[in-house]
Amino acid sequence: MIPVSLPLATGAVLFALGVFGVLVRRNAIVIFMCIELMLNAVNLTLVGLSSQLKSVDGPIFVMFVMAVAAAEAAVGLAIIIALYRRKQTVDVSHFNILKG
Amino acid sequence: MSFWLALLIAMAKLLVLMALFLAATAYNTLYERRVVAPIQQRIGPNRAGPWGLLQPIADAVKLFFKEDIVTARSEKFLYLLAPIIAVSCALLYIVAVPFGPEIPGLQNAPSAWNKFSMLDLNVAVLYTFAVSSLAVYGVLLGGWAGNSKYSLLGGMRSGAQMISYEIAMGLSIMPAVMSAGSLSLHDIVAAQHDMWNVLRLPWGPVGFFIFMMAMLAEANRAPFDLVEAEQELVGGYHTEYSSMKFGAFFVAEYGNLITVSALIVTFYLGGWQGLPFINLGLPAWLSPWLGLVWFGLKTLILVAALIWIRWTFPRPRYDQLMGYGWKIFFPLALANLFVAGLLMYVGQRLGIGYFG
Amino acid sequence: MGKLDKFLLTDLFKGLMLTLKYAFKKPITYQYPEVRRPIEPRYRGRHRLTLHDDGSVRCVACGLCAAICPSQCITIEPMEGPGGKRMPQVYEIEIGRCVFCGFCAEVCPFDAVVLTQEFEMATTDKSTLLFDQQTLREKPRG
Amino acid sequence: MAYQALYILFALGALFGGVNVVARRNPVNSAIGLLFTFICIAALYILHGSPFLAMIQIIVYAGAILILVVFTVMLLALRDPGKGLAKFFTVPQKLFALFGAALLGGEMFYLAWHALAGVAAPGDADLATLSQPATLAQALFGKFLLPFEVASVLLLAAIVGAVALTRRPKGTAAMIDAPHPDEQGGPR
Repeated sequence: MIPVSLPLATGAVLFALGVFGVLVRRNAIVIFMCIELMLNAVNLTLVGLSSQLKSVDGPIFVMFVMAVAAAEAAVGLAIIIALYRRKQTVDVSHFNILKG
Repeated sequence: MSFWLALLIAMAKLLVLMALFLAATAYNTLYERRVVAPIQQRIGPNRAGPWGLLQPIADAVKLFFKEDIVTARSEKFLYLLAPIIAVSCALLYIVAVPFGPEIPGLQNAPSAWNKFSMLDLNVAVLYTFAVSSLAVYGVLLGGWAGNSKYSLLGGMRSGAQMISYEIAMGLSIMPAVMSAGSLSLHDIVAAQHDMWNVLRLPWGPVGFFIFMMAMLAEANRAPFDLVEAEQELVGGYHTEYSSMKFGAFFVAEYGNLITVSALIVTFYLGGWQGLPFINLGLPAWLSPWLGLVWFGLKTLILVAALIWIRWTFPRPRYDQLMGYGWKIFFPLALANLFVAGLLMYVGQRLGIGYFG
Repeated sequence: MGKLDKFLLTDLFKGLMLTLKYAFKKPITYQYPEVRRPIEPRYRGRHRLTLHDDGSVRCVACGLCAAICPSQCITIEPMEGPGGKRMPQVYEIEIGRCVFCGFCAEVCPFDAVVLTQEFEMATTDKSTLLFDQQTLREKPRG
Repeated sequence: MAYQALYILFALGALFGGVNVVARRNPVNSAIGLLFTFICIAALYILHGSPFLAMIQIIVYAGAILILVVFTVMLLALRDPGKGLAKFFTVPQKLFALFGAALLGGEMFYLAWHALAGVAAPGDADLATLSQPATLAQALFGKFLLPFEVASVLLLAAIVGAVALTRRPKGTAAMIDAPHPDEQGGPR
């Protein structure tokens, strides 16, 4: 039996890593990947808790998170490609004005 | 049954499976060349050993002794990783395939372990999806890491192609899954004991056709081998590979051919079940071993059919390929799934077992 | 092609049937070292220097063959043989450059150099591709 | 005990992959790190008794989302970012971000390790049946049917949005291939 602290701790560290990456990296695609990392950390927490609480809601929620992540991937990467077309770069420090 | 005994059984099965699979992969290259030769009115390789039976060994030795080239300014780690991913995905792919019913003498073992496959996984269908989606990375990274525009184009093409056809593939096997009511491949085979899925009109033949086409595209086989279109892209994603790294891609390709045929047999051609409607009247103790024979025979014939298809049809253009995937196979599979579901529901209501 | 044919993919099956038909035809392969395809009577292969009955070469080293050779692969150096006869001291053909046009045999006034039907001259050692007089005197295999 | 050791092994693997995502300069290397993390997390799901989720994790995250990311990286033909570790922001910014992330992580870690460790299980389902796809399906198509349908609408909206965003107006040239305005060095 796995103690619930293990998934929660792993999820916490992974989430912090993702946050750090989003704050620190300038490449939009890497930032996107860091967001995926955070989503995964949350998923792991959900699964760990639901196996502790013996409830089916956690895995279901994980599936919805995955659906949202897939939608996010489609739109997010489309935005990145559109931005690249305009600026020829994916460095977020170049995207500092609202007007395209 | 103790944990260690289960582990021992698993290791023994894995050893036998991997040895047989790798041998079959090696001889698959010879099989392809000997099957294609008469189509082109040739004889095929027959010099190394009797009937050319040592040809795969000769090929392997030749590959081993070739110079191992690493392209300049390539990403070394990924360049090494790509063939490893390709070959390990090919090995992982075969693990879920059921070769036969229960192994005689292991009736008391847990139900996941006592069959003629590595493991009777209760999510085996998803497992095959997962492995086939991981296999894209081998091709994609192999194309990218070589630092060559042609192999990059080959890798990109394959990435798009494999993702696109995965959808049609998933939808086309869903009727089989629904008919068995299980995601386990053993259950899917067992549900076909009186009728192969391909014979279940109307959804069987359609699903079989779409699944076969999608699997051809997944395994990068002709006519969907635009990944390695020699005329346009030199060798495709493995242009920059030589020696045993190229050999690894080669093993993956021919191993995938076997696995793809085995999966088509499992989903639509009755797996290890014998011919429907015909009782050969053989003794019952023989049936597990007969299952293996049936499975091997069907797979062998299907591999020959895929080779036959490869050497008959020309390659479609790339936009045509994507068009087939998204505009024909995907809607057709979706409609097929709907029809199958409807018929199964009606059949269950009326007590007709024909639709699954 | 009708709509039904298009729907049932008749053309694809026609193609498959065609390849299947060929699969049962007799292969046209010659199993080369054991079975050889018949060589045409005027096939031009490796050179040979023809000999008189006493075993001396017929060649008088006139140099016509070397002059006409388009790939300039023939080297001749004349010498005076027994009885004041002109004969070649050196007669070399660089067979790797030869195009087997047969002009040398055509132009030879004494039929001293002829083209045989032997074609198996493959080697792993380039230096053996320079055929000297001794090699050229040998009767061809087969 | 063996399960816990395996769990810790795969958890460390996931963290290793995560560090690679953040630290590697080349986005493709980051993506491979992320792939490693996904596979390790799938293994963790299996250890939690949920192979179904593990397979879905690999199919959706590794097979679809990450492939798209890798595809985008390769499609954009970014100039060679070089090897090794990434260039970060300036040092104070970096330190600030590190501090913030460490604070967040530490806080959550503390909570995870201490506060929640003793939560008792109410247990409305058996763990053995929890792992079955049928249980998940019954919940998904029963209790959660409305969210499920909403998710499908969301996916449809995402498809339409992605197509609308990346579609270029008719007649415009392929700007994506134009060289960078600052540096005239060709695309990688």
